[in-house]
Amino acid sequence: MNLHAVLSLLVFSPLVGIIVLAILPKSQEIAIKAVGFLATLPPLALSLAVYAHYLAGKSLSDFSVSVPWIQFRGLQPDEPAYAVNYELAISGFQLLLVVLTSVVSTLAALGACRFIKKEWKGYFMLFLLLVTGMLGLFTAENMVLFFIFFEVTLIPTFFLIGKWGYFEKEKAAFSFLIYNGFGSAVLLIVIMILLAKTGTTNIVMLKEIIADPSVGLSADFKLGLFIALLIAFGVKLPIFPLHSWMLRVHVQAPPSVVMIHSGILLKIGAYGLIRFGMGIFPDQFKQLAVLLAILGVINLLYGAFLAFIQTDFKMVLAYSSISHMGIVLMGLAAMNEAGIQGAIFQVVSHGLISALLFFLVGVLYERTETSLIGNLGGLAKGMPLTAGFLLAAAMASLGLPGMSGFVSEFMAFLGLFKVEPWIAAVGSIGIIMTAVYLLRAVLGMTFGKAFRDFDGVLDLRGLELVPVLVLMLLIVLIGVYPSVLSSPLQATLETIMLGLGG
Amino acid sequence: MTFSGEFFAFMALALVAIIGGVLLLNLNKVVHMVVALIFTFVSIAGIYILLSAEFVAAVQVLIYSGAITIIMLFGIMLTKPYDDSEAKTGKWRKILVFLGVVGFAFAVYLGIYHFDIQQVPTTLHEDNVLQIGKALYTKYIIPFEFVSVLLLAALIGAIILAKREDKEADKQ
Amino acid sequence: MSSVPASAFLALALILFCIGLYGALTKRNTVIVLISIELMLNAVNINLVTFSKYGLSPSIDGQIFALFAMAVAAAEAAVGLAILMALYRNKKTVHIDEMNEMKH
Amino acid sequence: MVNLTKLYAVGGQITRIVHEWCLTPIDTHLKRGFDKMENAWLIPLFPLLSFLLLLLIGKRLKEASAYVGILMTLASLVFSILVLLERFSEPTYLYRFDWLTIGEMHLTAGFEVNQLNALMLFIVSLVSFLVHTYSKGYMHGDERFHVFYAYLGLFTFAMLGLVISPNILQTYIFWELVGLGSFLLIGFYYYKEEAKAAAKKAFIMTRIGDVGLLIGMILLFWQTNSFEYSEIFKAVEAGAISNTMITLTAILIFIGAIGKSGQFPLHTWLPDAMEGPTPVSALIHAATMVAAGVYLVAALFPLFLASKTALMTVAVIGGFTAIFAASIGLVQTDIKRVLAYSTVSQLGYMMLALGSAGYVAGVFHLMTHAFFKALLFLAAGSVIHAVHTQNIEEMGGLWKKLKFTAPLFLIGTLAISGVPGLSGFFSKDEILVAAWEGGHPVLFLLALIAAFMTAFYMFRLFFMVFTGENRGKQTHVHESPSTMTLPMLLLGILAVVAGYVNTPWFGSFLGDWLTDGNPVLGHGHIEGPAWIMAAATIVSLAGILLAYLIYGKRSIAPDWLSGKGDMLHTVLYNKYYIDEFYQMTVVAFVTGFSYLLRFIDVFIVEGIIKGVTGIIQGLGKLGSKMQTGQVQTYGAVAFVGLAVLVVIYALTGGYLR
Repeated sequence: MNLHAVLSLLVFSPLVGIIVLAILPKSQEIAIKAVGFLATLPPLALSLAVYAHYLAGKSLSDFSVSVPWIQFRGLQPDEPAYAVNYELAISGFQLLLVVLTSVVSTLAALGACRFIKKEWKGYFMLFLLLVTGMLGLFTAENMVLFFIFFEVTLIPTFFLIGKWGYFEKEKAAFSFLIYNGFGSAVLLIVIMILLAKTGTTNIVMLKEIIADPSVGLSADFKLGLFIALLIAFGVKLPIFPLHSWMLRVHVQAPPSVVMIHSGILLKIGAYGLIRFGMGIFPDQFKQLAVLLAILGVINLLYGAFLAFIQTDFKMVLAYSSISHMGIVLMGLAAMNEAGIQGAIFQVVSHGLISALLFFLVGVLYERTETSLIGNLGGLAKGMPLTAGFLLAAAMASLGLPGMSGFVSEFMAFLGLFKVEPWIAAVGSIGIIMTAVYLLRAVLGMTFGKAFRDFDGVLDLRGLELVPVLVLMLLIVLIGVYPSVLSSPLQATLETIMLGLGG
Repeated sequence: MTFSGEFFAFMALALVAIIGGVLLLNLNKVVHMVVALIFTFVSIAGIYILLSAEFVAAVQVLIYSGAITIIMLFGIMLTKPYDDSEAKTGKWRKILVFLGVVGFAFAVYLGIYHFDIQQVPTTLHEDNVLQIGKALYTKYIIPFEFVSVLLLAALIGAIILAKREDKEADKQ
Repeated sequence: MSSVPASAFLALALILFCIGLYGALTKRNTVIVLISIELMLNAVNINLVTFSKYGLSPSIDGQIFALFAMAVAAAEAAVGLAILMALYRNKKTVHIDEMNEMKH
Repeated sequence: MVNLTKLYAVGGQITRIVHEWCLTPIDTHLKRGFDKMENAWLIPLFPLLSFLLLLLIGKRLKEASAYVGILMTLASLVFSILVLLERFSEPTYLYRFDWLTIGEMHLTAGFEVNQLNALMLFIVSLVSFLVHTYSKGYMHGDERFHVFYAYLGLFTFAMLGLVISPNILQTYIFWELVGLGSFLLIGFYYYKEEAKAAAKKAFIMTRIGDVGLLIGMILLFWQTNSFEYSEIFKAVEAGAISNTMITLTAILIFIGAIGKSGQFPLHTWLPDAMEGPTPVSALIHAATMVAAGVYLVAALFPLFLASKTALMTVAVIGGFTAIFAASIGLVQTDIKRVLAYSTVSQLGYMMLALGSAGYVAGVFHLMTHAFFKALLFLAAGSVIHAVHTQNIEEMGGLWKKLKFTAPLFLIGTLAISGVPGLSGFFSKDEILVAAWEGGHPVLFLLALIAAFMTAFYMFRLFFMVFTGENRGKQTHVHESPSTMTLPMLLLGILAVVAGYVNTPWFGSFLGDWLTDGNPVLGHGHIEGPAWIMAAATIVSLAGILLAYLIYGKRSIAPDWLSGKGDMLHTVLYNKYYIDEFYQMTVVAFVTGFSYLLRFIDVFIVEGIIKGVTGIIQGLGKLGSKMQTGQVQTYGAVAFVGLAVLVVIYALTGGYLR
């Protein structure tokens, strides 16, 4: 088997599902759902196969593929040729994200079978396109390709939110598109400048060229590029004050889309910051590390305090996402192994946890038609399983040891305490606040007296248990045995640390 | 520089052409404008002859001075009554467009001014029609056929567009 | 050898083109606008024919192009006028500033 | 790759051990007497297994779930006893493996069986087993019976895991899990608003302490590059850490202990935690989890010893808490709350002991307290089970009706009051000696007063519940089933005899053993002046006497000093208004700050965005006005634009040249 084709296959296999769906008539509900779900399985199987390949001790570089794609010469004869190749590759870090993406996508597809009530055909076609985009951008090895896949994720998400969301879906979809469009425009500018100045967009080559002092890019220029990148990915992460779009999306989008959105799409910001920000501009990253740490703490506390007074559980989770992404920033700003590893762990862990939480919220909303904390209460009686998993997920989210949230939070703080103990100490208030707001919200819904009679509502059952159990198991697995994540990361970490010069 | 007859002919033709153009802009009556333009078209035919393009010159006279001008006159007649008053709000636009035109002319003139290509003796004037005919029916046969299709399409299109709709006709 | 330089022809074409352009952009009567466009086309034809004689490699092609341009111009004039007729019938005006159907 | 092989290795080892153990004939096991401390890691796994089993099939087992839980904790108990016996003769056993790799750093996990850990294993598994047994009777008829047992299993797992952790990180992990177990069990009656609030409060308040622990732990890590206790002690001994840093980290870690052990000012959650079922109060909020704070300080004792300030802090907080909580306990009317405040007070005692460098005294009291306080809670549970109220003003005269519970309760009361001959007497004496010898006369005095108060309020409780006439409306008062009384009996015996392992009279076996090989921890027994013991005895007897006079014989009116409605009584009854104080300061501040942030979010952040969108919309409207629909205008605009570009191009020769 030709290993070089594996990644392309992995990325584009969901497209097969789109083609099949295109042929199916609109009325075949079950067939459409089945195809939509099954089409997410090939990437899952392939990504697990890649992981197995890694576990077998073989090099991940076996999968790299590079095919000439676009080439053109400059105006002057002595100018170098500009080449944009079709380059896919995978490293340990990317592998984790790809596995995360394929797992969450499959589960979200399963969730969609339950949560989406109309026009399944269009939904699943867009959904599969989105999956392709996400897989592609995590494996793209050059920035142009990355950008293309980035845009591919943008458009389907826009329609998925705008068409299948709740009451204010249009507004949410437009804020999503405008903010992210702005971010991607900035990103495009950076990519174009880099291409014009260096003649390549290959990430590895860019890293070398930028680091090479003889190329003659001034420090200020690089700093400017880095800040632009920070803004581009800061929108996605999101960094305060670029976050308001994300709140609307989390509240208005259908649960299965929010699973993907909160679970993976937000992670693109972190991925970009690590891969491009830290990878290509290590010195500039260092320069702004303190600022990033402060931003991280602001995110953490801002999200936590605001989550504390929300009345809608979805809003609590949305602000909680902001808060948790603050930890990613803090970990990155620490610029040591512990911090970066913590940030990456947080990326994966929050992906799983928020997917789980939003799935549960989806179930809750479907049964009770509300997600207002004040309108719920005492759910543990009528829906013990849902309530139990909700509590467990909240525990994971607030960083209970034995679950993935703790390991990541712990490492991020461990890293930041080494370099910026005071900032980290302020940030640690966030740990308390996280517990406060999550317990307030979750206990408000599951414990106490029921606001109204929920006797008739059904608990989790049948296929609904699959995503919940799978996610829960993964969360616990990472929490108990974090080496499943940390060992693929070591090579990536080493490269990053080498770039950072320490 | 020698003042040959050709030069004088050019100067005269150019002068007539430009005067025709200026009159087009400045006359008040639409019919007069069109008539002024006939002068321009005819002088351009003369210019073509100076450029050893006798056949083009002939076609120019036939199509422009003849056909198009007549069509335009018919158009004017068919769209009566009309008032020739100029729009009151167009003053600023006129100035702007004028400045733009002047700027554009200036820029292009720079190009023309630097235009310097060695003249090469040509044989265009010998058997001009024959040459055109050969080229049209060999090298340019496909564009030529396309043009015929285009003209046909234009013909039909013009008829359909200009035809009175039946309902309207019934009413009147 | 001609005693009239190529740039003289080009300059003439430029002047006519500018006149046509100015007319096309400022005149209120649609018929005049159409005629101005014809004038611009003519200016271009002059250029084509000039280059056919004074270009880097003189050939008959320029003249052929001019002929094609004329054919297209004729078609354009016919269709344009037909459209004008149809418009006039509907709106009872030939003034271009009253034709703002595109504003929506 | 390394890690995968390691994973295989660890997994393989586990399977090998389990496999071998299973295959070995029973008699060989008996012969060997399970003499391997290496297998101590199995001890926490039994309750975990119980938790998982009950989670999966508990619903089907219904009340049979109890047997799973009891069996599993029994297994833990047996193993713990074996390990404890083993530890008497063998040196400390330590096993570690890499848990998480961060670049060059390898964080390990594993287990360690040293004296303290072995003792804690025994205490925890014993109390846990007894509570499991007891709960079978107490929780009988509850529809979430199996859930209760599952939670108990989870808690026991975490607690046992906590006490065999070889490093502070692992301790922290189980520390939090213990908190989870406590949280779940406090909130067991989830439909009660009070239980919900109490569970939330318990989790959050201990979490505040945990953050201190986390920070202290991380700071220590960056000083020593290790979470291992042994490494930390080595660094402390070698003087590799600056004094300030030692003090800072020790105090931060102590904050963790404050949270978990309900010390002032983070004590308010513990009395509220009594909303949970009573067996839970006995297990978690008396005997085991709340003692974890003491355990933590004890486990990190060398670190604390290295800093006078830190020790002093521990002692002061402990001493203050002891008397503070005791004073509140004087006037409470809820049977469980009285016990809860007594617990807080006793934990303060332990802290005071540790803070006065009395390592043995602290751990000793931890042990004896675990027994008699568990006994008291179980007995209280038995009373509640019988009369269905927790208000002692509605009880009375139960001595005759609860023939079995009452004497056991009396034993517990005597033990906690420090009546000579019972376990509490010896350990309390040890603490007083430690405080005196540690050079804290003021704290010593406080402790003495607290001892008096303890004796007083405990006997107040006893007399109000068991003597006099029945003030309640209960008609059908019955003794509890044997599943409940037997554990109490066992604890009662222990409450009496446990003290004799470390007495000034019969030798300080426990102390010698605990400090064996660790001279830094101090000696097994600190010789104190003989009058201290006498003073302690007098004080406790005085307390009992006063209580008897007021509540037993009723020769002194209960309000002789400060009756209901008096300021002193009101203040004490309302627990010094600490909750209200927090409500008004911390909670109000957090809420206010949140609303301030929301203001920022809604008006400033959104406002800026609205401003930007407004500008863009304005531009758009302007643009749409320019759209006149006249082709000629469009052409003119386009042409003028083109002309400008062309002119610029002509004049400058173009950009980039």
